[in-house]
Amino acid sequence: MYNVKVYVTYKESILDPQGEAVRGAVHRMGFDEIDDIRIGKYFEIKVSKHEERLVEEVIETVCDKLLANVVMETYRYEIEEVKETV
Amino acid sequence: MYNVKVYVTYKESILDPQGEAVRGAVHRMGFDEIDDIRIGKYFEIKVSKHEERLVEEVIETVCDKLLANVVMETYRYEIEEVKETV
Amino acid sequence: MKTVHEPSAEMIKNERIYVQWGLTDEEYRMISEDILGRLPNYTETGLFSVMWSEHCSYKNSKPVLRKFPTNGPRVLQGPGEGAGIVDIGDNQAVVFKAESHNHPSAIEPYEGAATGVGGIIRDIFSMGARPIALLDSLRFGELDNERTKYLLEEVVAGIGGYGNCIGIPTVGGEIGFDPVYKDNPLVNAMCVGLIDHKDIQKGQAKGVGNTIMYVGAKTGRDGIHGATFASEEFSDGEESERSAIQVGDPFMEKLLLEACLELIQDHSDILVGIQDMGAAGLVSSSAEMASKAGSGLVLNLDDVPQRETHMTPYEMMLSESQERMLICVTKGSEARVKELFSRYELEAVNIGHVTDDGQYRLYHRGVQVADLPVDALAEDAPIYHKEYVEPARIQQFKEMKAFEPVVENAGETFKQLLQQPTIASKKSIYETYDSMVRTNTVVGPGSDAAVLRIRGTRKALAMTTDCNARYLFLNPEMGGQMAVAEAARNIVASGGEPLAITDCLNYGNPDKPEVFWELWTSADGIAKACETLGTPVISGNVSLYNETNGEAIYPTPMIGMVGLVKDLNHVTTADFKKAGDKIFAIGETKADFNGSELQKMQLGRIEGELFAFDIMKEKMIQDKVLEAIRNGWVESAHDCSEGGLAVALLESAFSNEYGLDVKVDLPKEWLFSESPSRFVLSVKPESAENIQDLFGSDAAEIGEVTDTGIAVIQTQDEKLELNVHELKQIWEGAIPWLLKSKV
Amino acid sequence: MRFAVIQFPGSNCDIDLLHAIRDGVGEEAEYVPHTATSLAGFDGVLLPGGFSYGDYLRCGAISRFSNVMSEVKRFADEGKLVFGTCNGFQILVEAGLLPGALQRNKNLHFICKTTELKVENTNTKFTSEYEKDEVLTIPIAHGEGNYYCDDDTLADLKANNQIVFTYASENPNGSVGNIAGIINKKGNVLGMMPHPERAVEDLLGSSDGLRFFESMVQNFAKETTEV
Ligand SMILES: Nc1ncnc2c1ncn2[C@@H]1O[C@H](COP(=O)(O)OP(=O)(O)O)[C@@H](O)[C@H]1O
Ligand SMILES: [Mg+2]
Repeated sequence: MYNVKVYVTYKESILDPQGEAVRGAVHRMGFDEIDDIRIGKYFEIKVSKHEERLVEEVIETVCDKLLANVVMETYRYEIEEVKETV
Repeated sequence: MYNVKVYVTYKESILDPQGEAVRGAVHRMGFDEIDDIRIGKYFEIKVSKHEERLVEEVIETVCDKLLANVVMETYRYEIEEVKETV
Repeated sequence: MKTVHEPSAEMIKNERIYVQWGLTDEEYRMISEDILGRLPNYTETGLFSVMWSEHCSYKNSKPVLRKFPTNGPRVLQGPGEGAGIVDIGDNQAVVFKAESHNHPSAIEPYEGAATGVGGIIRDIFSMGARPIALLDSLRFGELDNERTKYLLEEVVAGIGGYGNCIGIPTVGGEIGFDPVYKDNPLVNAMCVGLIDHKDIQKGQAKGVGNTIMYVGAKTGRDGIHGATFASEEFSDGEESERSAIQVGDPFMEKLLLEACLELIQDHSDILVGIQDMGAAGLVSSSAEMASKAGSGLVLNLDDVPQRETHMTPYEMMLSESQERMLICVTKGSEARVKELFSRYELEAVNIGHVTDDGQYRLYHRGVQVADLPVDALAEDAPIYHKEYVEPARIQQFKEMKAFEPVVENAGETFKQLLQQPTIASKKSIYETYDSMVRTNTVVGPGSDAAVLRIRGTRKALAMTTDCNARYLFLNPEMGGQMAVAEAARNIVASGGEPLAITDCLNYGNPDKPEVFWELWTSADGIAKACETLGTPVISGNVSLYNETNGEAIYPTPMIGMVGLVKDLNHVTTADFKKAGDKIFAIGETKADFNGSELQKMQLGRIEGELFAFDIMKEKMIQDKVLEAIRNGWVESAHDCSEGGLAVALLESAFSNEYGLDVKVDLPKEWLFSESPSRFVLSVKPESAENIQDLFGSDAAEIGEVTDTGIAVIQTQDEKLELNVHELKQIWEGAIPWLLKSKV
Repeated sequence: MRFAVIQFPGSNCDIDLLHAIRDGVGEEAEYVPHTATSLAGFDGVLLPGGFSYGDYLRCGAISRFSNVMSEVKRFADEGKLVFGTCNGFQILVEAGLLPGALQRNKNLHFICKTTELKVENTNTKFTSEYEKDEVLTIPIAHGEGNYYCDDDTLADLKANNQIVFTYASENPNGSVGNIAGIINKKGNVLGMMPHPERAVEDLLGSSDGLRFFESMVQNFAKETTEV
């Protein structure tokens, strides 16, 4: 078993209207010290061991093809192996 | 300066239809070893030092009041101090 | 600080860098020798390359567009401004235009479609009009692969995402499927607005010393060279060239829309001109505003609001960041403008002023970075008269013998036909669009044309988009006529009188004489139909280079038409209203199968000579249908198109799940014939005689509406008895099923 | 009766509410901007549908911090009538004026269509003109109308008769208990996903929403004459 965490964020040059709107809101709440907010997606994925494939490959493919839209987003992930307690 | 990362996820008891849909899609891609996907939000926030307030307090308030809806979501955050290079 | 390395004027010339930007050697020579008398620098070369692209200059398509009739007694504004305007009486007018966003949508379907919608909305409110409705016309490949399904779902989500959020109802459109669109989907959006005559604006910058202000979103490096990009065809392996994807922010546009309308309606004393920043952003809008007014312009680029750091003049001028407008206001009124926009949480910034020397001058960090005659940018692009030649297929098609469908069991064929995605119900798609917001939608998606009432009057507007590109593939000229005729048929069936059209001319690479021939001859057809039907072309858009790996799409001139419903009592929908009403088939049914849905289904392709079409006859039939509706004789009206009489009859029965009992003196195959100029009407029994008298031999009373929920159709050789509910399930379920099914 | 129609940046059904009040029930209605710091002079407050702040982050999450929302709270505390439809409902929930939360529709799509609503409780100031269990034809148009609350809250809602509208036939968004609209315990704040203001003219398909606004007006009239 693996616990995988995937972080998908917009590329630097891409407009993030949502982040802009939230930044406006925290300023209206009075927190001017918040300079910048960028919003991304966060995935928690549970993966079982597969005889033939490496978990890295699977996650890489899934990120590239599905979880992130690579024309405008980038992704990174962390894979943690979990000891099965039977 | 601080770099803050906030993770907002649905509470365990809440159904995550979007996560379900993505899980269906990875299965259609042939990756049956992916057992579960939960989708959350991920924020990268830049905060300046403030004379009167602690960054922890600000982030706690912003999470609790704005970034997460505590009726259905939980949040956690990581705060990292960044050395100013002047 | 990062310094940006830009090639020198000499390097641009010697290494022919301009070629990568889409300028030819001859165009470059004209610029440096005839226009400037010196070599253009990096920024200047960039300005020319986008302004002289097909997308901005129409250099290849202008001779084609000249064929269109653009005038008429009601036309207040023809092509040449953000959108066209037609008078509808009472000092009101309707404003509309369509725009394509095919290439961006092929790359990033959600944002591509969303920003297409955002762009066309800006064209409407920049004229001073309140946008009241959106329509979308889409083409995709077959739904038999994941990529196409993804494209469809994301394009639809993008259109809904933008339109729903900004609060303009999406009330109609069309979607077709053919393999030629597989990697080159078509995403065309149309917006309709309503205006009081006094509010009509022009995109002009005049009056020496008047101020140029920039309002709306900040400028980033989005879609730089989007305009030239839209003018190039795709081939595999070119992905890396692309600049940042344009992301739409409908929330920002909603604020911009309201702020601009307030400026226009309440501050006409200070507003000189307004224009949206669309393709080729700041350069295109500013140069056009100055050129139209015969003025010059000075812009200070340091003042342009920027989202990213270290942007070069080239990048700022060419950026296609969304949700931005350029306005020209009288000198001294800047503070008023800033105050107005700040109430909408928007920035308004002075970025320059109007001069009288006809020069276009840009300054950056105190240095003059461009100094060009403004007309050279906006008007003096060369015009090309392309070669054209009839494609070989046309002759081959003429020599083929007419397609004869094989129909053993007409009921089965019918069920199959109802599942073809082009015919199947689009409900699962249009239900994701808010079609009712602003509570004026009398007839939403699902009937022929959409109808919106005009508050405070008894009038309404009918609107539709149409084009059967298969007919154009067989015969561009007649197909072009038929596209306009079909749009008009939809307007008439809804109780409207056709007013005018807009278009999106979607074609392949015009450098190929065969493709240019398609464009050239289909424009003849469109022009002819517009003249006959009295519907001038008041706006439009050209999208060329729709090819993938050398394969062109079908010639697809989307026609967007708006009609005037004189009285709300005339509003008519396609669905049967009452058991016992008599059903009439209007127009003549023949063995017209080449290019039909049935041919596509049975043969897997379309071919042969397109069947005959008579625009005069069409006009006569349409006039009579409208007359019958206005006389109050018609309970429902539906035009016959793809799938023929059979499909038209059942579509009329579906919404209330009525039955019908009809008898036609036709072979069963002909139920699916696509003969043009036909309608299905249902009328109260007491009006049947009136209908027969009005149409004479062009109308046949074929039966009546029943409440059995069974469609009984007796042909010469087979009697169909079909369960309407069951057929409706098939028809409505087809697209969701195709989208879900695994390949 | 004089209604305030609150305009948040990105509201887009504000005009529909204004017309429903002025043309539908013939009462007074005025727009009030989100920056307003007073609701003096109004007898009812209406929170419109739309996409306030683009619906960024979560629907209604940002709007609830606007100036006018403190006033709306005060207004509600005074026992005056507050109604939120669609995005307005989402704002009321985010602001804590109504319990629960709104999630994305179960099928993940925005849906605009006519639905059938059952009136569960006619004993409110918003629904007294309806018959109990009457089925109304009212449009919906939302992407996040999937009402959620935990079991305790649901039991509470039921016990206090706070569920005012449910979806009568098909549930379009997957809401708990088929909930379409709820009211607060005090009975003066109601939120619902469907749009009664889009159903006030037969020309546009239904006028079943008229009696919703008429109920508010009649109950207000009764109270003011009683006083
Ligand atoms: N196919 C066409 N038919 C008629 N008019 C057209 C057509 N294509 C473009 N036009 C007109 O030419 C003008 C410039 O079009 P376009 O560049 O698309 O506008 P914009 O600069 O607003 O994007 C517009 O007034 C448009 O209506
Ligand atoms: Mg434009």
